Amino acid sequence: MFWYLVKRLLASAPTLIAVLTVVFVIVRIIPGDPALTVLGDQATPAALAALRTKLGIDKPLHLQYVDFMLSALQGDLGRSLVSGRPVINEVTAVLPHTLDLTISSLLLGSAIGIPLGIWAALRRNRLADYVIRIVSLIGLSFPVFVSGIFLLLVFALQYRIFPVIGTSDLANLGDRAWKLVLPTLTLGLVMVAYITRVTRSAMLQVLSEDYVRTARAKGVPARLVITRHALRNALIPVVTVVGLYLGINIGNSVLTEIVFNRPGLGKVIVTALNQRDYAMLQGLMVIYCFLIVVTNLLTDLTYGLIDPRVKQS
Amino acid sequence: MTTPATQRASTDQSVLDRPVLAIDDLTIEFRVRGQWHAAVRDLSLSVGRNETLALVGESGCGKSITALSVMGLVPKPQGRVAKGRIDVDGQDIVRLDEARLEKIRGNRVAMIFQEPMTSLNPVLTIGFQVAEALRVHRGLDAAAADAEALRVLEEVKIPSAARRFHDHPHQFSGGMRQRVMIAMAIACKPALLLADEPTTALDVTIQAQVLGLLDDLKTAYGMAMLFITHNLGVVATIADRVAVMYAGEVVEIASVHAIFARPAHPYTEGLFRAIPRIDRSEQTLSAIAGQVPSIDRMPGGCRFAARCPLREPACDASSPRLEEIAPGHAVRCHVRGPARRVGMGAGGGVGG
Amino acid sequence: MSRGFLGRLIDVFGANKTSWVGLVLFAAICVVALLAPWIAGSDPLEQSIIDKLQPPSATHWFGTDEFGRDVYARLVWGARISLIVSISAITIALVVGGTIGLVSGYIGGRFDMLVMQAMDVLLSFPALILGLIIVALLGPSLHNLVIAISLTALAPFARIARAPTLIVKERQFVEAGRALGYSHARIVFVHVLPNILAEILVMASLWMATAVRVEASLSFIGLGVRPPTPTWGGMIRDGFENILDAPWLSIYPGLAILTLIFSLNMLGDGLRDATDPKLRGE
Amino acid sequence: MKDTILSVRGLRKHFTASRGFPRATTVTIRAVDDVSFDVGAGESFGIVGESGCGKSTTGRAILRLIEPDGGTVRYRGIDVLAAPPGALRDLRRRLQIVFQDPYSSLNPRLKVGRALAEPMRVHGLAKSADEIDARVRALLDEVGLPPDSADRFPHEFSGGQRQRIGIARALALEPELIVADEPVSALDVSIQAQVLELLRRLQAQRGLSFVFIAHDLGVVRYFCQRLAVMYLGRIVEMGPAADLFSDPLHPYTRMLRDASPVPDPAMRGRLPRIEGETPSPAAPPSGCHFHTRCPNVMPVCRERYPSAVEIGTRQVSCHLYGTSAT
Repeated sequence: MFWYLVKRLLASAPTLIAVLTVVFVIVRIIPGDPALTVLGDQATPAALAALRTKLGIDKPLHLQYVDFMLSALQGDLGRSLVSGRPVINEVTAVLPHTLDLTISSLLLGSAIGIPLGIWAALRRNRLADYVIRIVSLIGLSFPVFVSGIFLLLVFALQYRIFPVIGTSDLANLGDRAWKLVLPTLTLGLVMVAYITRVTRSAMLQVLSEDYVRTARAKGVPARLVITRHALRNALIPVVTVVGLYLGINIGNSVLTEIVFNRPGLGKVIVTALNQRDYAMLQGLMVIYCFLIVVTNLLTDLTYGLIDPRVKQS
Repeated sequence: MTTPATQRASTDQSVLDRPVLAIDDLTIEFRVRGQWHAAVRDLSLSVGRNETLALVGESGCGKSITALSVMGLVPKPQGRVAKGRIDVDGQDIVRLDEARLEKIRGNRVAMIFQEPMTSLNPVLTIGFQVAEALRVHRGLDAAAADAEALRVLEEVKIPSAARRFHDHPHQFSGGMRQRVMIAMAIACKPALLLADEPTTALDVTIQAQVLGLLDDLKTAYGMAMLFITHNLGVVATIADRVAVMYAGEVVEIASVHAIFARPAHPYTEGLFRAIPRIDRSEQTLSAIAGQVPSIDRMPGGCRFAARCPLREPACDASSPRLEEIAPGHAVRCHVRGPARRVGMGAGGGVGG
Repeated sequence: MSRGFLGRLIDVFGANKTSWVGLVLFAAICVVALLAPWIAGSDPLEQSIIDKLQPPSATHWFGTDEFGRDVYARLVWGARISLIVSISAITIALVVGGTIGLVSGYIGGRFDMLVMQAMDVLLSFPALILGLIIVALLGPSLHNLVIAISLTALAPFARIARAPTLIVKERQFVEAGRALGYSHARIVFVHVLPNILAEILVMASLWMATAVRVEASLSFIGLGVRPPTPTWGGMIRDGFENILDAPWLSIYPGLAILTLIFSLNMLGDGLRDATDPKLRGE
Repeated sequence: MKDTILSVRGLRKHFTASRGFPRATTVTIRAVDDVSFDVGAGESFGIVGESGCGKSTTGRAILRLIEPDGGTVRYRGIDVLAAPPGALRDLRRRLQIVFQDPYSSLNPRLKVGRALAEPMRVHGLAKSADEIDARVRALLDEVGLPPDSADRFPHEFSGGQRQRIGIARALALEPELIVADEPVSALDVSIQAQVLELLRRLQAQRGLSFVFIAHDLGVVRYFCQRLAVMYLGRIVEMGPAADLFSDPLHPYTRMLRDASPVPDPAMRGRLPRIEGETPSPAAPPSGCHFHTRCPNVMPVCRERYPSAVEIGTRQVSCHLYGTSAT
């Protein structure tokens, strides 16, 4: 298991380097001269030159690339052009909010989606199955900003159960949890729908496997056949797919944060876009990709825990 | 090894004489495009203690589903047992509910499947999978079940079983996996073992090992064994009696010696003539022309008539019944049945 | 189970009610978009300050926005943008990504490993974030939206095409083709492609749903086609600012997006169930 | 033997795979290791062995469907392995293959008629559409399928009929030698006999040569005049089929024969008690690969691989037949 972990880490290193390169290309080369973008047309040549030197973009491109890679690999993501504070500080200030949201929605999705998916599979082609399938398909069809607005309209504006604004005090756990409810529902809805569907089809697949028949032929009670023999095998594809979906979830959190006016990575990236803070953008891109790489790693690890075949290969 | 059979044998002589498995007039149906069609029709057979009955036939003839029905595992909702009885130890399992069936499966009746590669659960250790049957049926605690499972794994000759007890299936070869399957099946010392093409996926030298093992175990436990196969060589090697199936029906049933020496049904005869043999040179094969009719297009009369060299008008008119032509030898044929047997003379020998 | 492609498609629809409902809904939205000039009733860009923020009524079925523009007319015209962007983006992604996956999977070996590693790099960016950055840097226009969205769907399509290619490649008729002296191009495009096409098309309808969502999301953030052109996401963005006074401004376009995505999901889902022998069950 | 048309010398195919972490070990699987044999004109040459012995790889390497790593394959004097693309195309016309799995060997999207016409078109064997049509019809007739089969898709046929279609496709190019890779092992007994009869008839009518790969000894006994027995990538014994089975020289050939069940209950009671399983081709035992399971094992067997010895019409690689037997 340990060596498996090390191997996985090493294997993701080239991806990370390639990702950083792409970020460099997208953010530094495509937009043209960032100094001009930041200071505007009226800026004096001297001011422009000064900013270029400050940003290190007066150097040749390949040196810029080396600088960028070296500092990025050391965890130095540069400083915001607007606030002048290190990007990493800006990010760590809001990261807990984003993590709260993605993790709580993942938990919600698994807690409801997996049992629902199993139930649908066991009731295949009966009423419960059809209802679950249609409802989950509708859930999957909601763009999060639409479901967020609908939830807001109903629970915050019509019935005033939950606050409209999601800004919370990180130190006050009760407040933090309370403000999290609607955003979590928003993101979690998609997650529930998604996990339900994947679990259902994985379960159907596994229930038709020979080894499930073997278990039944052994006289294992039906309940144990499902929990012990089928579920663990069904979780293998579920974990893979959930891991993939976490990436989409991170993207979706941007929209949720806008709708509920919550602080978080999403708000920071939109602000940076509006302010043309390209240093900030670059740093955020790196952070996002890093999060995805970590997610993939976690997925693989979970995979290794469930499936004995992974460790030995 | 003590003989486990003696431990559970009742002193009542009538129970000893009673067949372990008695199938009577069994019909199993499947739904094809909204219509129920019989995949197995009017099937009757029995297997006694310490006896191996080979159920022979080509793919789709209904032999596997017959075995599954004995386990109460006919897939629902597309399949159903439409009529008939399946008595195991004198208890009709067709009328048992799922909870009662679970108590019998893997306990009094066990089954081995064709595909050792997919029939074991990939995420559980082989030790656990063998011990599970003992925990479920014998109520043993984990330690006792593991100890017993290890003993059974050694009995089926898994090399260094103790060391490999906690290995997963993917670490085993096909032959070894089939041994694990056998261990699982015999763990609770079943009265009846159903073996569904257990050696078809294996290489021929491994097949010989597994056949030898099954035969030894059958004798040691006094089990009744229903051995399903399409390989007549295997039948000749392991069976005491043989039932030949064609298109869902038993067309001939006899002792292994009788059926190889004097096959009566034209289909049985055809099968023998179609096998190329390793011990013959300059053979001429004669193939059976045509193919098996599909389940939703079964003819009204004899199901083999369209391919039969002996076809007569009567064959298309009505279905023949399975009737005895000699003690213990029955055939389902208008031409070769008992009514016409008188004028037939010596009867057909083995091909060529 | 395999006849002419069209015949199979008809079979699939015949057997699957879900895909029918999806197809009908989707076709209806397409018709609405096509007939926009005739059925919109009024000019979606015509402002009328007196009529601003009116609730739904007989004259303005879905009410009016803060400039007094008719929400119904804007919804009808907005369907065009959603459809144009998603259809063109998915077509590009399907053709380019599909070819990459097909060829890479067929060639295999080191080449395949490299290509797929490149695709993994693309997949390491959250789709929405990637779209966000590209549109932000290139500037929000119809073109750039299509480019951004097709880029986010490129890698998934390459993977979708590659997986069945790897399976089909191992089937013996491909080897038979080589034994018969066929060229690789013939084997790939005449023998492999038709066998994976169904799977790619099924995924295309599911990914179109994603494309619609991404387009709407970008418009909602303010990076869609520039105003005053009506887009559903943009309408929700405007409506969101007036959510206390005029909730209908967000509700109707929200429902419109939901319907379009739902129809595509139904279509794709039904098709997938019908083409996947494992789920069909015997 | 009649004039040799196919001559295989020292054929070798090794697959490599890297495994393990942190110390990756490169595993070499010697799928085919130094295999040599000849096939005469109009002859059926059988290759038998258990799964993983390299028989299928050998068949594919002859046709260069898998590129071998070493050795030579000569077909009527032409070096197959060195043939440039143009010459290879011409060779592909003359050397064909029939596959095991009748379900995966036909393109499900192609009507049977098109599947048969395509090779003729690609090789320019027929001038007009009418001529192609006529030839397709003749081929279908030759393999015993009705003429209207041309307008149907493969899924409308049973396994045995599909195998006939596969044979017709191989015949479309008028080949001289066919590699038949387990052509009947996926078929039911009664259908298997039909296909075997068909292959025999075709061989007689067209004077075809066969390299016939199978695991069922009864089938090769019926179909082949000479055969080679393979074990872990090497030929252990080769010779006329009748002699090989009546008096096997190599202990493995004997084990294989004794393990093959004969459909005759009178012969039972001699189920051999075979020890051990076939070792992995990735780690074949030292010396003679068979020594771990051999009842006649001697110390020398663990040391080195025996060289091939000619005994009459036969050739065997076993230390039992060392210097003394020649």
